[in-house]
Amino acid sequence: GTFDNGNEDQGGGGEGEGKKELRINISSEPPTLHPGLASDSTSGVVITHAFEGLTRISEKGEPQEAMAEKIDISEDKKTYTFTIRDGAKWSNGDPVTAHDFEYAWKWVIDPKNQSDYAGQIYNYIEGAEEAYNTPDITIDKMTNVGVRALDDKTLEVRLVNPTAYFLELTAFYTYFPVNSKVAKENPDWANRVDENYVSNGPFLIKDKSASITLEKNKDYWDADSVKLEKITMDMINDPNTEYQSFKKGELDWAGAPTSALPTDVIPQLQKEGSLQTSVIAGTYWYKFNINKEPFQNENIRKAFSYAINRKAIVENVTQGGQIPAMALVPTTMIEENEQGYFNDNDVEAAKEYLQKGLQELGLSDAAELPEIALSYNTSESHQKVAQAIQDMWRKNLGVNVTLNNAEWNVYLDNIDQGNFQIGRAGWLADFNDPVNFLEIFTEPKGNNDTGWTSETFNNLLAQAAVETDTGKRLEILREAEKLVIDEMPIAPIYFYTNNWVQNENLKGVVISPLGDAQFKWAYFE
Amino acid sequence: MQNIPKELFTPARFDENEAERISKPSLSFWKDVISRFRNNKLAIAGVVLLILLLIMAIFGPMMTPYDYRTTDLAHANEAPSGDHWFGTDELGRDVFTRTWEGARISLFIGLAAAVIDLAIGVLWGGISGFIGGKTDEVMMRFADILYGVPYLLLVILLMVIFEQGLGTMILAMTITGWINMARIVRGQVLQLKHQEYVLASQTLGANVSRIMVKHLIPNSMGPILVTMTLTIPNAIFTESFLSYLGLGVQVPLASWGTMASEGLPAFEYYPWRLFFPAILICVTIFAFNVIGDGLRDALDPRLRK
Amino acid sequence: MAEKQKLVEIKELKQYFNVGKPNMVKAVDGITFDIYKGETLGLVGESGCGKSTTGRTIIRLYKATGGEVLFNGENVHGKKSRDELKKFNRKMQMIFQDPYASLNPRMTVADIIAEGIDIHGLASNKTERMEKVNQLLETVGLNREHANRYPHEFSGGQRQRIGIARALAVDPDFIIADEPISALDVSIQAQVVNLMKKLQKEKGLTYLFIAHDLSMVKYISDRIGVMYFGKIVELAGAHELYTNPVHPYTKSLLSAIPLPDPAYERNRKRILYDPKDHGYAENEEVKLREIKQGHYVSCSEKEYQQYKALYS
Amino acid sequence: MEKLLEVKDLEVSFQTYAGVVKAVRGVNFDVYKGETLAIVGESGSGKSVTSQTIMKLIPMPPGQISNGQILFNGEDLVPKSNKEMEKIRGKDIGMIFQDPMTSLNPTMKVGMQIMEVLIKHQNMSKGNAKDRAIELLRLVGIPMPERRVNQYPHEFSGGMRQRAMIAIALASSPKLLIADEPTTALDVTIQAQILELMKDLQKKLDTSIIFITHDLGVVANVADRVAVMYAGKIIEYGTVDEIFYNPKHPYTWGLLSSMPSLEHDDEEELTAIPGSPPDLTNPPKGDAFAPRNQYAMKIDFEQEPPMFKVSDTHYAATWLLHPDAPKVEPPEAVRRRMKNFSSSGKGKG
Amino acid sequence: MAIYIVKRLIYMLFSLILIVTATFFLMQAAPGGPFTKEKDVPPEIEAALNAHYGLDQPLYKQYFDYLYDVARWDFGPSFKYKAMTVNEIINNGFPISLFLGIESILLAICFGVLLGVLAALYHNKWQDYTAMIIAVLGISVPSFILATVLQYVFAIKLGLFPVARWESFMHTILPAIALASTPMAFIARLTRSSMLEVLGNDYIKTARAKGLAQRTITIKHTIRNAMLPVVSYMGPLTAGILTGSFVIEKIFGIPGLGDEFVTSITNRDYTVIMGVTVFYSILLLFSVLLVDILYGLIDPRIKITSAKKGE
Ligand SMILES: Nc1ncnc2c1ncn2[C@@H]1O[C@H](COP(=O)(O)OP(=O)(O)OP(=O)(O)O)[C@@H](O)[C@H]1O
Ligand SMILES: Nc1ncnc2c1ncn2[C@@H]1O[C@H](COP(=O)(O)OP(=O)(O)OP(=O)(O)O)[C@@H](O)[C@H]1O
Ligand SMILES: [Mg+2]
Ligand SMILES: [Mg+2]
Repeated sequence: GTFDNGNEDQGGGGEGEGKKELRINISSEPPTLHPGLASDSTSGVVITHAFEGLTRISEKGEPQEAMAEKIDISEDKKTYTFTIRDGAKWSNGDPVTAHDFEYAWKWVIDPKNQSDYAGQIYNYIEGAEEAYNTPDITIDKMTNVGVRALDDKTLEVRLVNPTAYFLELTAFYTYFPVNSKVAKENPDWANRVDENYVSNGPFLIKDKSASITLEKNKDYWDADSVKLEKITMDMINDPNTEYQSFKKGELDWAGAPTSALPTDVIPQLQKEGSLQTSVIAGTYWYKFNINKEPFQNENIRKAFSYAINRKAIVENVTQGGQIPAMALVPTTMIEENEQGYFNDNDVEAAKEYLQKGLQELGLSDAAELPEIALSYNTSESHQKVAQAIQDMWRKNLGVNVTLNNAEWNVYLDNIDQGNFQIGRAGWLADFNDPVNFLEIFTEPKGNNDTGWTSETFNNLLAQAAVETDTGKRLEILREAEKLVIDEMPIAPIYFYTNNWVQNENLKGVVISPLGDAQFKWAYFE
Repeated sequence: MQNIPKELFTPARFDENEAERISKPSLSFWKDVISRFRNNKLAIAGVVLLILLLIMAIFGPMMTPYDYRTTDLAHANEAPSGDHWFGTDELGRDVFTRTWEGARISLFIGLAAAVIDLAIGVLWGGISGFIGGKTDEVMMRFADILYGVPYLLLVILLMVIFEQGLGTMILAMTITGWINMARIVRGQVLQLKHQEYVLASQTLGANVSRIMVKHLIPNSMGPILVTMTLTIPNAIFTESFLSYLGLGVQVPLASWGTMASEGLPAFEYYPWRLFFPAILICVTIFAFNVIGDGLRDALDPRLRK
Repeated sequence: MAEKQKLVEIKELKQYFNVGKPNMVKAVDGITFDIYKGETLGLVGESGCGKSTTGRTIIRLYKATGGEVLFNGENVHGKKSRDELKKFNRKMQMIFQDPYASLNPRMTVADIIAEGIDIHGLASNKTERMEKVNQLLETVGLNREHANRYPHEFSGGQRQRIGIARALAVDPDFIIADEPISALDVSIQAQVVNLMKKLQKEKGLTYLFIAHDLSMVKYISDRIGVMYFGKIVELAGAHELYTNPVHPYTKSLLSAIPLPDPAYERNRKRILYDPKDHGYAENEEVKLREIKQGHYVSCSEKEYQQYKALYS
Repeated sequence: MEKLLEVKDLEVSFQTYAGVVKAVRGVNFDVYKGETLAIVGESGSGKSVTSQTIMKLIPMPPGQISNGQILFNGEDLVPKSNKEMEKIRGKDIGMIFQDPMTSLNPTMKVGMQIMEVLIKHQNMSKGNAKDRAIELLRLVGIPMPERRVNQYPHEFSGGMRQRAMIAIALASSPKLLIADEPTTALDVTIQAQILELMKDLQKKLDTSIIFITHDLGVVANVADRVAVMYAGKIIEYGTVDEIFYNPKHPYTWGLLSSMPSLEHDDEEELTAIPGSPPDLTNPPKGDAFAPRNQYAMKIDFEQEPPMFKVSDTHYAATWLLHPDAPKVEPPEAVRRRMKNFSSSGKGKG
Repeated sequence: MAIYIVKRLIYMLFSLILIVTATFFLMQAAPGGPFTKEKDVPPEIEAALNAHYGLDQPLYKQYFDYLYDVARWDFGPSFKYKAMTVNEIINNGFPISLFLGIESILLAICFGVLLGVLAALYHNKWQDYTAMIIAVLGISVPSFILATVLQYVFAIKLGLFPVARWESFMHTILPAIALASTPMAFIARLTRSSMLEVLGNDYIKTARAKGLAQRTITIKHTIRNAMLPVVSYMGPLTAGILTGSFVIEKIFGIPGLGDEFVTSITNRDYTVIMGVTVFYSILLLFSVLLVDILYGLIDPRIKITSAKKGE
């Protein structure tokens, strides 16, 4: 999962009939163009178009065979055998082989290579975590790791647990292949865009300077589906400039996922009907520090959470079609969560809980509560939400909360140190499964800064991990979710949406449930 | 000429003391300055503007039934009207109330920063320039160094060390803000320290602080005033930057700087959110500039022969 | 004259600027003379010859490069402690050349005059301070009504008198007057000179009077020193110097003074001076020598003999 | 003799914060071809303003010529525009300013500052102008002019700078040279050199000179005629001998007696003029000098004295010359001078 | 002169070392590190990363290693942009910032001086007041607001210029104007006041007495002498503008060094922070020195070898 650090997700107009060139903005320089090193969405967008994994998320949002022509899954759902497609070629003409995948994955879990996303592989593949923790290990010595090229065309993968969403993972860039011949000869192959930068995706990176230029890969196995000849990715870091650029026709796309629309233009765009919105797998919430007064008290936490009018926030503050969240896991994963576990803006209940909580704390009035501060990292949208909620708490509960913002790193540091009472957080899924949201709360450390733990909750998650029946598994997970919402270590606010505007004639762009955009099938009418 | 009475040709009583009389009426320095200042229409306009601004900062927020923090999401981003004279902002708060509430902060910050920069800058530049030599070299190089260290880093560190609040913000603002003032004052002092009245004071046995306070500073007021009028807008916008980083004034409290910055992206649709704070900043700076010019002219000894 | 008491003794005083740099200036280059109690010693010479520097070095505005200054037998340049310095500052004062530049335009006359009183704590309270100021104002011929005015309201002569009052405030024994009248016009020059003479009589002051206007210098001084390029070339009684100038530079200087007498002016002949005319040999010792009692001339041994023969 | 310049009823005032300063209050004088007219007077009496008004160099605003005519070669300069004046300035009338330290542009080579005039008024080429500039520097007695043209003013001594100023003023051989206290800042030796130089050049070029100073010694040296100013008016004028040996105005008396002469007795007090000049924003009624005048009569506080004629060339504005006025004794120093006058018989009466 | 410059260079080296030191320790003291991520990085991975980049070494060692590298002009790899070295980042970003910087400095000087000169020549006339109002606007409207407004008016509404990016000269105009406005206003104020002072000087009267035309006087006699305070202001300004303005670069999508600098700080990209600081400080110190030398060229009286007057 990735925390959202404040880029608002929002989004159409424009001419350009029959155009073959797409111009988008990725906001900043991609930190890397190496699939094994990437750990951010900017690099991700470029790499997803320049490379291809065993699978690719299809127009329908599901993983689909890509480099793999055939996928066999064992009975226990722990062994996957992929057959590499004939005609899969690297841009230098080499065929893409199973060895390239084996090499690439092992390269990622080689601790020497400092891949931030090594966990994306070693959490799932047999023997990988051990290999990762072995000092001085090399790729050659990783014989116990559960990935093996049986021959040039066949890749066998053994997993630790049956992982329902593994084929989605193989569409993720950390699982992309690299040309092992080139990479072995030239370890820095990805540092520069030159003849050594070899890739296998629908587009090839031609130039990287003030912007990145990708051109259609003629040798791509599915080249017929690729209509665009060229994609230019600008690096404009200012949402407003991006939007203005779009209006002027200098861009075909503005907003999510690689940037954000300026909040203030969203209602206007909505009125015009050009705003594009899609719900994505992400939740925005406030976390309570249960080690700090007065939030050790569950009723106080509930009071604060119930007193929030989420609908008003979504409709008047964020305004991007977000969905009020009275649950933890986004609706893209659990549809029922549109209703949630409690009522939005339940001021009556909130007041009752407050009273109860105060009694438990031995206080008679809300004014006797200790000073309460709401912390958030610097961002315009967080600030607006915080102000609106602050005012709701004041009006509904009679509690005066001060606001406290800080620069991103300082904020993270404060949260890590438990230096907060209420803190803002947003969680965007990295894979499309409820576990991604629930596992946060297994330990009172790591990403769970609330300090909340529950044995029951942990048992439920353990059960779910080994459950192979999808329906049952979901039941267990929902039970765990309910537990979290009952004790309310966090107050969910809303589920994220992506908002953007795009050239009216642009069609065929695929937005995955996680919110990523793919232009492989895109074309201009 | 012919018919002049004879008695007029008798000697008048001559009094030496009378001759020493200065025929101009006695005006003290400040009275003189004030009368000179009062004749400067533009400067007076500046003072009037500033007083108006101050009055509005005090009473403005009381003139509406709204307060600066109560949100009214149903009436967000409304254009100026009889209900909301300056319109409403994105959370439906009254821009008029917030603008004058913000005036308190911005005017305070602007003045506080100017005054503190002035104090440090004058002290530093004055000592550096007056003592000269190695001291000067060391002090000026120190200023260069402070100027060279990335400001954002300094701010982040302050944010970690100190509690969030006005005090911290003013500290952050002045930590490098005084450098310009110091340079200017130093330049002035280098020129003034050879003036004979400074030498005279030295021969009387005056120490450095006396010379600074009595002679050098009062006579550097011109450039100091000009620099101060430039410090103020700087402070107003640095405040919004620092607040944004989390160092200063906390929302929902408003300031002109933050209101202008927040209104900026929306100015195409809701221009009033940018317009009112921005225009008031301009008016304030204009007022300070003309007052500064007027004061400088009024204080200029050369206009006073 | 010999029986007179020496108040200030200047010995081999040197003041170089920018020492060690290519643009070094030897503004004062080893001068020696005494100033007697109660006398006025005039110092004349062309612009830039080091007169002001001499005065300022004596009063310690500059740190001397070499030599010493004895005041009442004490070396003033050796003093270190604050208190000693302050005491010394009270005894020796200075009046400056420019009546416009030497008064802080932003202070009242009372504050200017009282500056020394404040620094040395000579008044115990406000009324005493004001009383002293008023007294000083009267001493210099101004009245108490002027106390609250600002320098710009005064004429040059009045300003110069304020400067004098400031110097007098600390009750000095010795005053260095650096061209106190050069910037004033004639009618006002007289005001200042008269006042200085009057004060000298009343308070027994000693003056070092620096100027380039020789007629006024002659009028006020008992003895006159003539400076040329950082050195004293001739030192004698005022009358003696005018009637018997010895050094060719002094002669040239005297011949250049224009007098307010058209008839005289029409016939005036100017004598030119060129230092090369001395024709000094490389190793000839040129120093101040007494050619007559109290009349010193900078000359070589050879010239000494000539001068002596001629003038005594 | 032919009149080169006639100044008639000139009045100049300045608008200031403190009020209107009437710096020049009705001044009349003439300058003849080839003569030197000296203007003397106290600081602030309007000498510089008068001279700068002739060139129309006073800042307007705040300055304003409220009345009068300035006839140069019979042509009135007052109504002339700035553009027209540019053709006269530097060409027909040259000017030397008081302070050589500040009157030269510190960032321009001295040669260039002279060449500018030549290029503007004589349409010379740069090369010619440079040669001429070198010649001019040599003319004013600056050694090694070839090298000096390329130096900056700060590399010149005070005397040399003043000579450079003179070179600029003389560059296009003006008919009238106005020298505003050209030697006040210089020491006597250099002053003497400059005065000799000016007289020398005047003889060669037959220039008329207006020489402003408050140093009577200098006046005695250079002037043919003298005008004495007080508080914005000429209060006495005459030939140099008349003014020095037969002064009539008490202010002139004061001026002359406040100078010590070399034979002056050192014990005797100098006769100073007490007090300070009047405030020109609000000139006193009657004779402006009256409050400082020990010979003042009641009428002095009532009415302004007209110009009384002493001789054809000598006029003075004092009620003492009125037939009804009591005879007064001038101060001792003046009486001594008068004695010289009559005894030496140099005066023309 | 040579001695003076050598002396100054030595001072500069000292200043530089102090700046580097201060920045180094400030940076280390700031919370977070280059590998602090939105999602908590597992401690093993963080340790491995730290070890790889030498961040596990004792601070003093890191410091001296760093100094050593700086001395060789090697700033190391960027922590965030894994494929790039800091030297590359500077080499890519600086020429762009330099171009924009020079353009806006020229704009600021030309228009600032022009306005200032007009204001002084027509002191207290409408020209003066107009210049004053422009200057006040320039001072009180910060560059980021002006940038957005310019963008809206000239790029969106009038379509005269491109909205953003760095492709042709047309792309540079709006950002240069936005960047130049405040310095221009300040230069105008400075020029006005020093022009007024210069115009009051005697040598201007001399020039008028020579019969020179007003234009000649202004160009040849006043402007140069009035430039000194402007030049002093140029020192820090040049360094600031040349290394790019964060806001302007951000708003106009310009890949310059200023944006890089600020981003590196928010990212805690240690090597980039240090590298850019070193680079920036050298520029700063050099421009301060250059200003002192320029003084001497503009005003022959100022001997830089003796006491430096008024910076
Ligand atoms: N602070 C200084 N630094 C360098 N040189 C100096 C300094 N002060 C004076 N000088 C030089 O020392 C020499 C003597 O100067 P001083 O002011 O004593 O002359 P002066 O005789 O008083 O001249 P004047 O009559 O013009 O006042 C001059 O050449 C001058 O340039
Ligand atoms: N620009 C001006 N603005 C206002 N008043 C002025 C201006 N120029 C001159 N004056 C006033 O005009 C009067 C005459 O001044 P002027 O300079 O002519 O005197 P001066 O006789 O030349 O004196 P000095 O001997 O000191 O040069 C003075 O009172 C002066 O203050
Ligand atoms: Mg001197
Ligand atoms: Mg004058």
